[in-house]
Amino acid sequence: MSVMTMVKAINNALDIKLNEDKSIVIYGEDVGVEGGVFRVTEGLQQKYGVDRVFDSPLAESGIVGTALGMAVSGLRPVVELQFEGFTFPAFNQILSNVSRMQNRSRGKYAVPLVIRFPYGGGVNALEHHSDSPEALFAHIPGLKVVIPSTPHDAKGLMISAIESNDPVIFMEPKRVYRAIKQEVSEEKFVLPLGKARVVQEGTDITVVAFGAMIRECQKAITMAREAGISVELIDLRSIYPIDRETVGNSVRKTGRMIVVAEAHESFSVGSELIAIANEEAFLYLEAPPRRVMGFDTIVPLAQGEKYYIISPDRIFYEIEKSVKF
Amino acid sequence: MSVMTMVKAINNALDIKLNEDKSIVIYGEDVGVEGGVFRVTEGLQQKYGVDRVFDSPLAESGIVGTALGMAVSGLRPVVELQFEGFTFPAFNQILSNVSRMQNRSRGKYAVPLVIRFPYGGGVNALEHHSDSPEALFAHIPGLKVVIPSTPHDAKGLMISAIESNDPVIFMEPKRVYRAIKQEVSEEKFVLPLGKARVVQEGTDITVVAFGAMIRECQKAITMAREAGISVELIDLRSIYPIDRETVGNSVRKTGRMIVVAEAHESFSVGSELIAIANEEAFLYLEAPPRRVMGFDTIVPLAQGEKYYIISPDRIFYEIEKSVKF
Amino acid sequence: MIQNDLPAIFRDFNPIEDKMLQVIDNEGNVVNEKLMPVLDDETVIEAYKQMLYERIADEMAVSYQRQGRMYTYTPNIGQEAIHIAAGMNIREEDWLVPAFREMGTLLAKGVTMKEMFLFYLGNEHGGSFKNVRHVLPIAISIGTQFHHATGIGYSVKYQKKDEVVYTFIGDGGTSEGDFSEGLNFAGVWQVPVVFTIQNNQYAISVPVKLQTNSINLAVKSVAFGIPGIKVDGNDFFAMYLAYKTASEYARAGKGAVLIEAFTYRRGAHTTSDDPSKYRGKDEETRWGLTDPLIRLQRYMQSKGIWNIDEEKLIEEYKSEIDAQFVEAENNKSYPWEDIFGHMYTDMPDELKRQKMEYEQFLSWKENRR
Amino acid sequence: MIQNDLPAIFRDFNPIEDKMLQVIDNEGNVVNEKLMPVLDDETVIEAYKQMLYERIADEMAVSYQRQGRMYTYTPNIGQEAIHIAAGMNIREEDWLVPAFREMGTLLAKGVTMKEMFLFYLGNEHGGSFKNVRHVLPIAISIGTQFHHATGIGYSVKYQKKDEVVYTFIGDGGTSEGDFSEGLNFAGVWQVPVVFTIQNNQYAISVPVKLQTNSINLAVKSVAFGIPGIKVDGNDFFAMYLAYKTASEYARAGKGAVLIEAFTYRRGAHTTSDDPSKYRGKDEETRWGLTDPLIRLQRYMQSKGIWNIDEEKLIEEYKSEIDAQFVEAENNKSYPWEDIFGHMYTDMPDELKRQKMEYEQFLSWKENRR
Amino acid sequence: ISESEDGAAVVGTMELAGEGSLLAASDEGSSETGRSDAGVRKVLATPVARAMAKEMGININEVPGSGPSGRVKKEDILNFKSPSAETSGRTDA
Ligand SMILES: Cc1ncc(C[n+]2csc(CCOP(=O)(O)OP(=O)(O)O)c2C)c(N)n1
Ligand SMILES: Cc1ncc(C[n+]2csc(CCOP(=O)(O)OP(=O)(O)O)c2C)c(N)n1
Ligand SMILES: [Mg+2]
Ligand SMILES: [Mg+2]
Ligand SMILES: [Mg+2]
Repeated sequence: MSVMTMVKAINNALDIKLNEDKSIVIYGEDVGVEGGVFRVTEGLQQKYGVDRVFDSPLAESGIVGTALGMAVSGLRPVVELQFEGFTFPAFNQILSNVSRMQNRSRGKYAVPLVIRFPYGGGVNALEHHSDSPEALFAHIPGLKVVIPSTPHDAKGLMISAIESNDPVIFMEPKRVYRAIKQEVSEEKFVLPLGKARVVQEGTDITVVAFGAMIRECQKAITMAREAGISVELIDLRSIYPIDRETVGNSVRKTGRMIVVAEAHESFSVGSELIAIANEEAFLYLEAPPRRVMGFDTIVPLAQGEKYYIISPDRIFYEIEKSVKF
Repeated sequence: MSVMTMVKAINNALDIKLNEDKSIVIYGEDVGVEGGVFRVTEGLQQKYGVDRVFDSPLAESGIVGTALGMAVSGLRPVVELQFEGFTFPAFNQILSNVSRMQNRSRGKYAVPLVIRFPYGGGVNALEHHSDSPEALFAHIPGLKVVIPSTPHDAKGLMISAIESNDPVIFMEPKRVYRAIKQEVSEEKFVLPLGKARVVQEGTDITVVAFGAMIRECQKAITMAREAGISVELIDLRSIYPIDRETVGNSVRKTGRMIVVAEAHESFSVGSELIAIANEEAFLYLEAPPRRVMGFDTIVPLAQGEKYYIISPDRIFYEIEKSVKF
Repeated sequence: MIQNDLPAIFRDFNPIEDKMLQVIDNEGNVVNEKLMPVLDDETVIEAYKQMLYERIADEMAVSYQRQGRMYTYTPNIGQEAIHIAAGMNIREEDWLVPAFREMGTLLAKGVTMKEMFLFYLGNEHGGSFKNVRHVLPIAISIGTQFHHATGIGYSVKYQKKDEVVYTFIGDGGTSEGDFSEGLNFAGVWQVPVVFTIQNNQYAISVPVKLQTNSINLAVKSVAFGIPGIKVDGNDFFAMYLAYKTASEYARAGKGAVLIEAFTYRRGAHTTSDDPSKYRGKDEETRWGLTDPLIRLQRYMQSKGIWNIDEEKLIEEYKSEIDAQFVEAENNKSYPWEDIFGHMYTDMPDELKRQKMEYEQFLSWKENRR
Repeated sequence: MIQNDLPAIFRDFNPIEDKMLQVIDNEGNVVNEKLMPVLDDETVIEAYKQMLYERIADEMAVSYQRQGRMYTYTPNIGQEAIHIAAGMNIREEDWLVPAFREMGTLLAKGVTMKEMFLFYLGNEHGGSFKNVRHVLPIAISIGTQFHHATGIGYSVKYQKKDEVVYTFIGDGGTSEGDFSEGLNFAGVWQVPVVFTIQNNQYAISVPVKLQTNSINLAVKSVAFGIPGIKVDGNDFFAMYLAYKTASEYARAGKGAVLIEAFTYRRGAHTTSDDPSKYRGKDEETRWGLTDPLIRLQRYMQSKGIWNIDEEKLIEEYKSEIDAQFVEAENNKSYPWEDIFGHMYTDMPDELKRQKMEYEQFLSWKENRR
Repeated sequence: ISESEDGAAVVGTMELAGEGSLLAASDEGSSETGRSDAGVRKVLATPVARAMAKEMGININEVPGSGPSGRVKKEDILNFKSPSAETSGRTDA
């Protein structure tokens, strides 16, 4: 075991896989000498050489499109897009080809490709550096979409993502990158894709969240406990496939649910979870499941971001409202 | 009045606006001499000249990106993207700039831009020609997303879209293009964006749909009537802003809702409408609101499409299930 | 930067000077003797036969579509020299990353007309090209294939394999960002990829001059530091030479090459297109004189190696192709489960649930009868 | 195709031959007398002052950031000659479509340091450039601005206005699809746009040679049929001449121009970047000798027109800039309603509802105290 | 405004792990822990039925459900005559 930030844990996962499988290559903007603008790939080029860990030209469509070419011809690329806001030049390659090649070729060409990038707000950034576009990827059939919330999960999920023969969108909550540390095994281990984690059991209400919002929810849960409310917290981990079983079980038990996420609330993961709660636990519902999410606005720059971002007291406010409903 | 297909009605709307406002220009792939692959812009280049109606190079990012430039400098472009599947090369321009320029410039640069394209299945097409990506656009704050279901609506909504100072994604159900005709006024008229239409009133269940699914729903409603079920049908018309008032009122009345749409069900307009039904009519719900939508699969080619596409009997099946719940 | 030891044709037909590589003229006369590729007569005859086969297959496909027996089809008429010249150079282990208008090259890789027909009859199994080695499905989203080819090129190089990647795009496709990005990556990575622009003068209805202001399309290679050459795409020998030179260059580890094949789309864009809307008959007639089959035929006749009973051959091809079409047409099996079965290598629970719910609906429907 | 009556510099400094336009050398000596733009002494001095102002403003911004008084900042150090040469050519009615590293040109258009500071203090009102005419906000999504500039160029042409559009990109940005697409549209449409590549040798940590294999960046213009020229970006006179020639060409209705300004990013990519990770001190020192301010200063000194008390000027600038910073820093007003207020020209009901619900939360929070 | 950090985040300020930001280690991954979901035993009811029961002062647990799996529907509440509800005699009805 060793104390790791999420940055370190992902770096460690990449290191383990690079070491064990020669078909893995890593590239993207500034991932080589620089080790990535967040240092997630630090030291890997030095260790594995420029053929396996390298800087690409500045073109996201190119990064993803060439990675698809590699993935159908014997390699297992893990590419970095520098920020969530710069995934969109690659959106056509992702939606039109990466997600579809397996189906289009009727299984002849699987696409073992991981597209990883930092996402989310709370770091006082410029525009395009604070967004949470998970719903856009989750709506695209053929992809898996994964979001870890802790160093441990990041490592186990990343190794699973790399070992998956299907393309995985791996979104890393940049706010968490260095904000928490955890003892993480240095050995290889995997966590299943598509399975949520019950972070904490409770009986009065289910809170579903993921990524950086898990910590905010935990703070709100402390407030709730003081108010005598027992909260069950679920960390979704996988956005697609979504773990409707775990969510359904929990809501059947508690009868209440709120979803906490940074993204714009309309047409979001929150919407999907409310649909799931209805489908799986309708007859147990004691209050309307609700979204505690970002507004349908551009995420503001630093001075305005505090209004946009979900605070623990706003989560508590919604928990209380639901329980008192 | 004159009998029009949807193609003709949109052509007529464009004609009226071109005639009345010199700042309007129309361009895209094959919209000039050819009049568009579906003939929506037929005759307009001849009438208004190559400076106002013209063929662009084959590059969707370029079409939308240049249109944004025009929109902030005095023109009101209406651009055509050839099929929904080819909107994605332009996704970055749409998400990163078109939807954001108004906010980024704090109102200095409004973006009076209409991006129109045919979408949806049921026409035995190749891949990328049968998709329904409305949820992807609707999740992007700063856009309006409009889908007509009839020639009359197409005309009125198109004129409103062009007159809107905000960017509008205008999705045209290609399956309906020539499939129905309607008496439509040749005069100018507008229909408000953001307002749904109650196509038919009913008391037992609310069916929410849009685009090509309206006709399929109407067929299912005939079946339901024979089974003694009274259905209220809502044509959403606007996906964003979504008309939660009309939906809420209806579901409060009927206690039941299904959403019928062609898109993949996960993270969809269906999910959003279920969330809205919960928020607006929770205490009136007698059965879980449900999605009758496409699977999370690639829309199959012609031979397999019949399994994917929503048929009237499948809608009826779900209506009955909900009412019997 | 491009290496100095470029093969002579890249220097002699520098696209900056807007030159075009040609070996035979419209009458089949050799106009550039020293560039004539060394091919034995059988090979030349074989090339003609393959071009003829593609032509016939195309014409039949168009007529099946007209008969309402097949969905929209994309004919190749006029571009056969390119496809067969590429096909005769591409080896089993080489990769083909097609756009959507190079049927002859697909056939050379072993794809059958039955598969092509199945695809245009709306069955994915036809378009998967599952039975041939190293062929990707056709790329409908224009331009995207350039990146795939470059990525495969990287794989090949990384794995030190002796493989070359062939990819195609249309003149219209050169406007897409991915065209430029793909060539740029290929230039930096020096991958063994032969890029072909089939400049058939139109993107649906849009002529090249509305597509770009560059003097020709081969010259775009300059922007990405790879050698480029403009070739008479209706001249089988010129195309053959270009592919031979380019693939040797690529296999020698020198990097990618861009070929502009200057040709003409003699047919409609697809069976639902009507070219008379946007181009004149005289233009079509003029280009008709450059038809690659006629030129090669004339060459063979003047060389005295034309020994083909063409009528008979055409009949043979027709019945063979028709048999394949009928087979494809009779393939009525499309199990509904198939639409769920290929989305992932292991089906996620969400899809299993959707499949199960659909099955419930199907049995409800069955019971209602 | 490009018209034949190209201004001489485009022929004499043809990027195909990898030539670079230069007027003065590192010592400030005129090396190309006949190209020396005709500028009176005051103008030259004014240019120097503006470059100095940008330099000082930059250094101060970096130090505010280091003091923890401002968020991440993107310095311009070393690239001032480009910005000020452009700034001296751009007229009030001309359009500026910036990337994110041309502060001097923004200042020339009338943007204030207070606004710049406000932006880097995390307030959108600073970045809107609302108070100046025909300036777009900075483009963070690299490459996208090329299309905006081309579209504005179309507007200008369509509306028959006498306006030129200036836009910028970095060397890294040339790899993005939108770079090529934008130039291609501009070529076909022949719009009055002056495109500048600021080739400062790096995209964050990635050197140009990993960005493209082309002999230089100006040569990319060939692919799109527009004239291109490589210019010493640290030579104010060369840049001035290039902009003057290009803008006259554009205004004459002849179309777009691509300028590669060959320069060096002397500072870090942003205040959170550490260049020592990826480049050596000696390289930095070598490029330091080409610094545009030093060169212009030497020129003025040798010409005997250097009459500036630089120390005093710097103090003046510093206190003026600091006053602007303090003003920006003291602007604490950011009403929460603002985040809803600019999304649409008329606020949709969905947003009104979200705003109202947030207000309810705020009052609950208020009441809890 | 903020602490800086050792990375090269191109923009923004990153929170750094400080006191109290050490998460407990997880042993998940090495052996998958199966979860049981016993204890879900609640009355099944549609939201409208719950709402009406509450409105009418009816303890929904006492209402026999007529729907599939004994779910309580709107009609069940309407048809339900509970002694407790009668005696409580709501005045605002
Ligand atoms: C990204 C994208 N945009 C639009 C289309 C629609 N489309 C299909 S073929 C075509 C024209 C292609 O022209 P060209 O590249 O010259 O190839 P050709 O058809 O002439 O072989 C268009 C616009 C598409 N398939 N993909
Ligand atoms: C589409 C996109 N991808 C990635 C980034 C992140 N990023 C910001 S600046 C930069 C490097 C830009 O290099 P260059 O174009 O040379 O401009 P310079 O910074 O040198 O002025 C990168 C990769 C971005 N802003 N936009
Ligand atoms: Mg979505
Ligand atoms: Mg073409
Ligand atoms: Mg740079």
